[in-house]
Amino acid sequence: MARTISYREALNEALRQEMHRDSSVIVMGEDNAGGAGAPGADDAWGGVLGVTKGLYHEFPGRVLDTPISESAFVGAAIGAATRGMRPVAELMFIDFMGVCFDQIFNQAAKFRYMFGGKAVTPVVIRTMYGAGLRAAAQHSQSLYPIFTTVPGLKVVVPSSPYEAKGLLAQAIRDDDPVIFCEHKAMYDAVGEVPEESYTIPFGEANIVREGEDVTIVAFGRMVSVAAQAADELAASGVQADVLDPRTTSPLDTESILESVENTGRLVVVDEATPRCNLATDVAALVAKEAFGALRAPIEMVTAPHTPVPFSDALEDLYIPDAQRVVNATKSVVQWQR
Amino acid sequence: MTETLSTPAAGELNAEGLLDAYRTMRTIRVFEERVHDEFATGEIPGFVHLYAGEEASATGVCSHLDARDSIASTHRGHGHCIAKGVDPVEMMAEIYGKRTGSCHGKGGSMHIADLSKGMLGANGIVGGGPPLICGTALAAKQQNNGGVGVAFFGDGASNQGTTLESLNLASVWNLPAIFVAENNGYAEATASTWSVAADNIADRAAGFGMPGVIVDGFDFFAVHEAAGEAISRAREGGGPTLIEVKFTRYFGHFEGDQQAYRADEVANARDKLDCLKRFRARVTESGQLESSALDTVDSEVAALIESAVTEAKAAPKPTGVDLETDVYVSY
Amino acid sequence: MLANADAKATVGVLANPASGRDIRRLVAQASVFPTAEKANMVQRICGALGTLGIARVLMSTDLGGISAAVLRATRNRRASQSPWPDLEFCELDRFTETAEDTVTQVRRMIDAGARVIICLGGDGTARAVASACGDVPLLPLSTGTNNAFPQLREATVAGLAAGLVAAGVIDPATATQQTSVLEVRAGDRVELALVDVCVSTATHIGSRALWDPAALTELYCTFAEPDGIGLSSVPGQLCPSPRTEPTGVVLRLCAPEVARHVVHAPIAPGLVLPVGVRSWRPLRPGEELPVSADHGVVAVDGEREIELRRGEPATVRLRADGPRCVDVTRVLGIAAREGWLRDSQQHQ
Amino acid sequence: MTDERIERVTMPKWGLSMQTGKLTEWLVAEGDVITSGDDLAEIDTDKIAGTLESSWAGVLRKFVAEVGDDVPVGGTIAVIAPPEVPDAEIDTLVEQAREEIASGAIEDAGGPVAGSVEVGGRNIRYTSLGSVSPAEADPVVLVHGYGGDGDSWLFVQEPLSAERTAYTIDLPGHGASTKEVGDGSLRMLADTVLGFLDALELERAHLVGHSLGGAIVTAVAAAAPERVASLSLIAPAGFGDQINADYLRGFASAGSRRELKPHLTALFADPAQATRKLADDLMKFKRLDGVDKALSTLLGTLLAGDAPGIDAATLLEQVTAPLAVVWGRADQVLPVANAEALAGRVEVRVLEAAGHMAHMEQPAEVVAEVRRAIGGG
Repeated sequence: MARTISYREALNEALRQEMHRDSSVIVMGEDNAGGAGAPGADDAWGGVLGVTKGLYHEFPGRVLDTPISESAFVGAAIGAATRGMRPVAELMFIDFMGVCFDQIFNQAAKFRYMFGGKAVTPVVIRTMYGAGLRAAAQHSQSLYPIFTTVPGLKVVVPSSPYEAKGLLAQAIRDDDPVIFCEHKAMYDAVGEVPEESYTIPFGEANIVREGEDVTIVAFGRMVSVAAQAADELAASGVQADVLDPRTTSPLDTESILESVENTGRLVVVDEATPRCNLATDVAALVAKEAFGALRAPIEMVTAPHTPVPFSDALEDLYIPDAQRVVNATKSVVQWQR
Repeated sequence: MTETLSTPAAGELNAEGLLDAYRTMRTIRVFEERVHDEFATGEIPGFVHLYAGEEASATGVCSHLDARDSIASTHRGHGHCIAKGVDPVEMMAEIYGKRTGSCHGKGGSMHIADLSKGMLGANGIVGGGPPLICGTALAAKQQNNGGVGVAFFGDGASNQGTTLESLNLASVWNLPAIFVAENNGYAEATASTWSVAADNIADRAAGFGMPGVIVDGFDFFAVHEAAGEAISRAREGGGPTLIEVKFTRYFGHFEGDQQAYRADEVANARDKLDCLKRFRARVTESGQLESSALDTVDSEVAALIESAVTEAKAAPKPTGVDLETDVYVSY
Repeated sequence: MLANADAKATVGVLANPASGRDIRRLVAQASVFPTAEKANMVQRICGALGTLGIARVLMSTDLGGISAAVLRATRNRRASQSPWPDLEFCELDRFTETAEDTVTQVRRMIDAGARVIICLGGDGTARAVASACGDVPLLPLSTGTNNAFPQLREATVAGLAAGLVAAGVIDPATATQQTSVLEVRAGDRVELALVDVCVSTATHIGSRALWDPAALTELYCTFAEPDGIGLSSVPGQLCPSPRTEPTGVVLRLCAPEVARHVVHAPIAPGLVLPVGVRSWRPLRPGEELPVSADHGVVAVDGEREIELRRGEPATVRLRADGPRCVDVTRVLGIAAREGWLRDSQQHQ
Repeated sequence: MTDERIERVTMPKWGLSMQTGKLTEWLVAEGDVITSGDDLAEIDTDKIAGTLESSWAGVLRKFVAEVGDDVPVGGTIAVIAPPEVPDAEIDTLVEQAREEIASGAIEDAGGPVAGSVEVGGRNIRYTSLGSVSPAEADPVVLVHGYGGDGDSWLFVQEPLSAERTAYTIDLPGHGASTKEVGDGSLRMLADTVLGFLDALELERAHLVGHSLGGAIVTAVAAAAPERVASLSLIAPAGFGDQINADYLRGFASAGSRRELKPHLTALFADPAQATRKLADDLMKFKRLDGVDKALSTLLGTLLAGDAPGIDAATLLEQVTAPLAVVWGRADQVLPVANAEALAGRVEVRVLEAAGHMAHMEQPAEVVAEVRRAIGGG
């Protein structure tokens, strides 16, 4: 039954249940157990944020600590996936894609096409993204749009503990390579999560809230920001239809278009920097496919075109917040030619 | 005489094995020389990188491998594909960009693969293969099936971080992985004596806590024996090995390379060191095989490659319906 | 330093880049001798020779990086450091990257006046040098794998001994010792061995090294020392034959289960294995024995070299005219007696 | 200390997950005389909209909540009192109630309590509401239909709990119970209900079943008549020869909200009730591991080809307990024509404004019929 647990616990539970369900599931990453080769306790960390905690002892030999060699172990996860395993590799910060991107986008993503449809590479790369922990420019980026541009990858941005568990289980069972982007500021967020295993299919948006006046599409942590904004808007009589696409690739274009056909207005909230991100992607989609339904220009609420700043004073300005979403939405709703 | 033929020394091939090895090397050679000739006519699209001269390496290593085992290759991958059992007829069609090719014309020369045979693909990225092989070796270890992974890479890739990270990871995880550094002297046009700061690629093994050996890459028997030792060691849980195979490629880096950077080493190698010539001389002098048996293989291989080219030329190209398929398993 | 040193005193230094890389690293954890250390040894030799006032060193060149490292070192030497002899590099038009490179370079060194050849390598390297150095004294230093012949000795000390011999202050006949060699003939092919000749049932040269005793049938040794490494350690533990004696020893080998004697011998670094011996007897200088096997491979000094052809007889002969090797201990003993490395005035 | 003649009308708890409700419409006006059972207000939860029935009597003196307000469960939304209670006292109470809501101090006091028992090797989840002991009054057990769960009784469980403890159970393969359903037979399902009564040591109970649940409670009554005090059937399966096989198969096979939503309109008289939100909630259930298999197995029980696979009418012939049957006129799953199979046995109450989910669309009428059966039919 549903009980309230954290995003971190939901991810841990998904890994545990999938490892029980399927012996080919292994996890690997820097300090995924923690303490390899050290004199103290094994399983000292369970990942840098504790997502894999406790799995090391429960699944002997299936939780692998790695050297700090992202290319080698991400590549190893991909290689193992071609030989019957379902590895879940943890790329500690999404920012570190810079040191292993070749293995992801030139190898894993292309095998199936390049080899004429004869490759199956069921690898999951879990990675932590997003700003808010004062982690500065190299540990705070929202780089999921880059992965989204790569054909052959599936990209997941869970917005709640419920989504985190079901989407991770689906990612592990999926036969394609999946980039699973966890927002670092959400690990302690709590929500209702069934105890049983379940999967959430990719490419199906969640209707977070129903409304008739404006569509707000938000990704990852921005879903809760959008929901908060929608509550405030409701108080002033604006009913927003809030959509969480859950995955950026595949993208549930149908639900987005269906909603905009109904509301005629669109606001997209994306924590990524503004060029070539999911906001521009959704805006382009709607402008092309639902132009006739639009009653106002599309608004995009994103981070500015800067690296993520360190100082809390700056970082708080950097991250889109509910007030900016409210303002953008009001401007769309109140827009007149 | 019959006694020695039926009872080879430990680790050595019997007559059938020798004939198979010869057939593989011969197939690679004729395949590559034919691609060289056909490329010149302009009918083959894109880039091709030919393996001629290096046959003993792929053949000497892969003759120890079976279905449990996997290999990763390089942009110079035709030889590895043939040695691991990929069908040369489908390969030729792939090189011509045809729908009947190994990858339905979607991969081309640099991406021929057959995962069902443990061939993880030729690889257009220098240093792309070693991390993958850590993974296939890990899978074999997890599945406890005695399988090994073999990463073929060149002297150029020996300087890539991926390769060095993989050597380290393979040692840290004690993986059943074999790293075969095929040192043909040049990374494109840059000499390995200049670009490899260690004096031998094999010397780097010591820094990663694994054995590193150098073998004569023109000598099938030298490669076969060293690879056999490394592979049986890996199968038994002994961990990874780095084998540096030294030789010369007969053609340029890619077809069209004028090779102004090279001296007369190719002529010397073709004349004095050639793996096929030496193989033939030695197995006939030792009485293990009759010349006529090798001649038969030669004519069979010639016929095979001839029909591969004929079929490839006649085969249809992929069409628009093929453009957007095979990106994902599920959409 | 040596007041009576010949102004033309020249030492040849041959360093083999390929030694210490073969399959024994894989099958027996044999040592890996780094190229950088070989280059360092050459520099320590040069330092010793320079101190003695040796005029010139002829240095081999290679593609493995040893000569390159030495060249870099000469360019980077500071004025405050003690002078080296003039360093000349023997350049080859083309490297075959085989023993042929070694042989060619040693011949050139001797033609250019080298009075002593120091060689860095294992038994294989020493053998190649020995085949080319004629009467010029040889000082083999171990950097290889199977080192029954060359010595493990600090290069500085070896440099001093070589320098004293090259300087002409000591009679070569006193300073050196003539060794024996084994000559193998199979048809038109001839190979020399400094330590041992062994016949194996293996069909091919393969990766050259020998490590499987089950395949061995015959073993000939120029000497056999109880503390040796390699195949000569088998007779070394059964019927020792000192290096200083002109006779050698020949053994018939067989499977341990049917052998009269089983010797647990260090036949390669890292491998102490049971070797079955059916019989043995001394081998006299000049004595030529037919190889009884009609097929297989003949290994010299632990490396497979000759693939036997059907119906082509092979023979092994012990020759007394092997290379003259510098006896470092004796040379430096004489130096001590004569005070060549002393400067006594200040204490009088 | 407030006058004990004053009654607070509070936000009900419809289902375990309900924490607040939104008042969307008052169906009475201040000053109206209210009797128990009157419709007071329309309330929206995050699951479904429903009508609050009065279990109080008196004059509705004052609204506390206004239309549009979100009020926590247990929060006072209106005050009912006899006319003689002075206005000042009422005003004081209203003030107090508004402060309670604003301060967030409302505690979730009432509402169903969840539990689980082991029946036939399966974990069966149930909820109970009300504190009347079985000795005082036989409890009522509410059994949901195919694809539903105990929460579907949210508008029925609370009113019934005033007189007796009201239980809901999640059938095998549903809700939070074990998803494994074995052969999925009617016998297994009926045994589960009996096993539930045993596990809770309930000697006798009034059984209420919807749809497949209707067939199940009929089977229980036939197998163990001494355990069944009365039987209430809402759009029960197993009567008549009409069944919407397309709906059932569509529901079972739908893999996404978009696939499921069109089928859900078949459940209600008012298609607007089939919201994306309802579809999302059902998808949360359908995504659980094992549910696909359970639903497909149970489909084999419900259907024989395109025809009904259950015969409950024959079972009902053995039942002597008091009986009530309710059917929605607009039922598109088990059409009301099936009610003819009961002609002569019982007078079927047909609800004009309801579809298959009559207990959600017209709960007051359903409650009234259940009470009629409990009262002896």
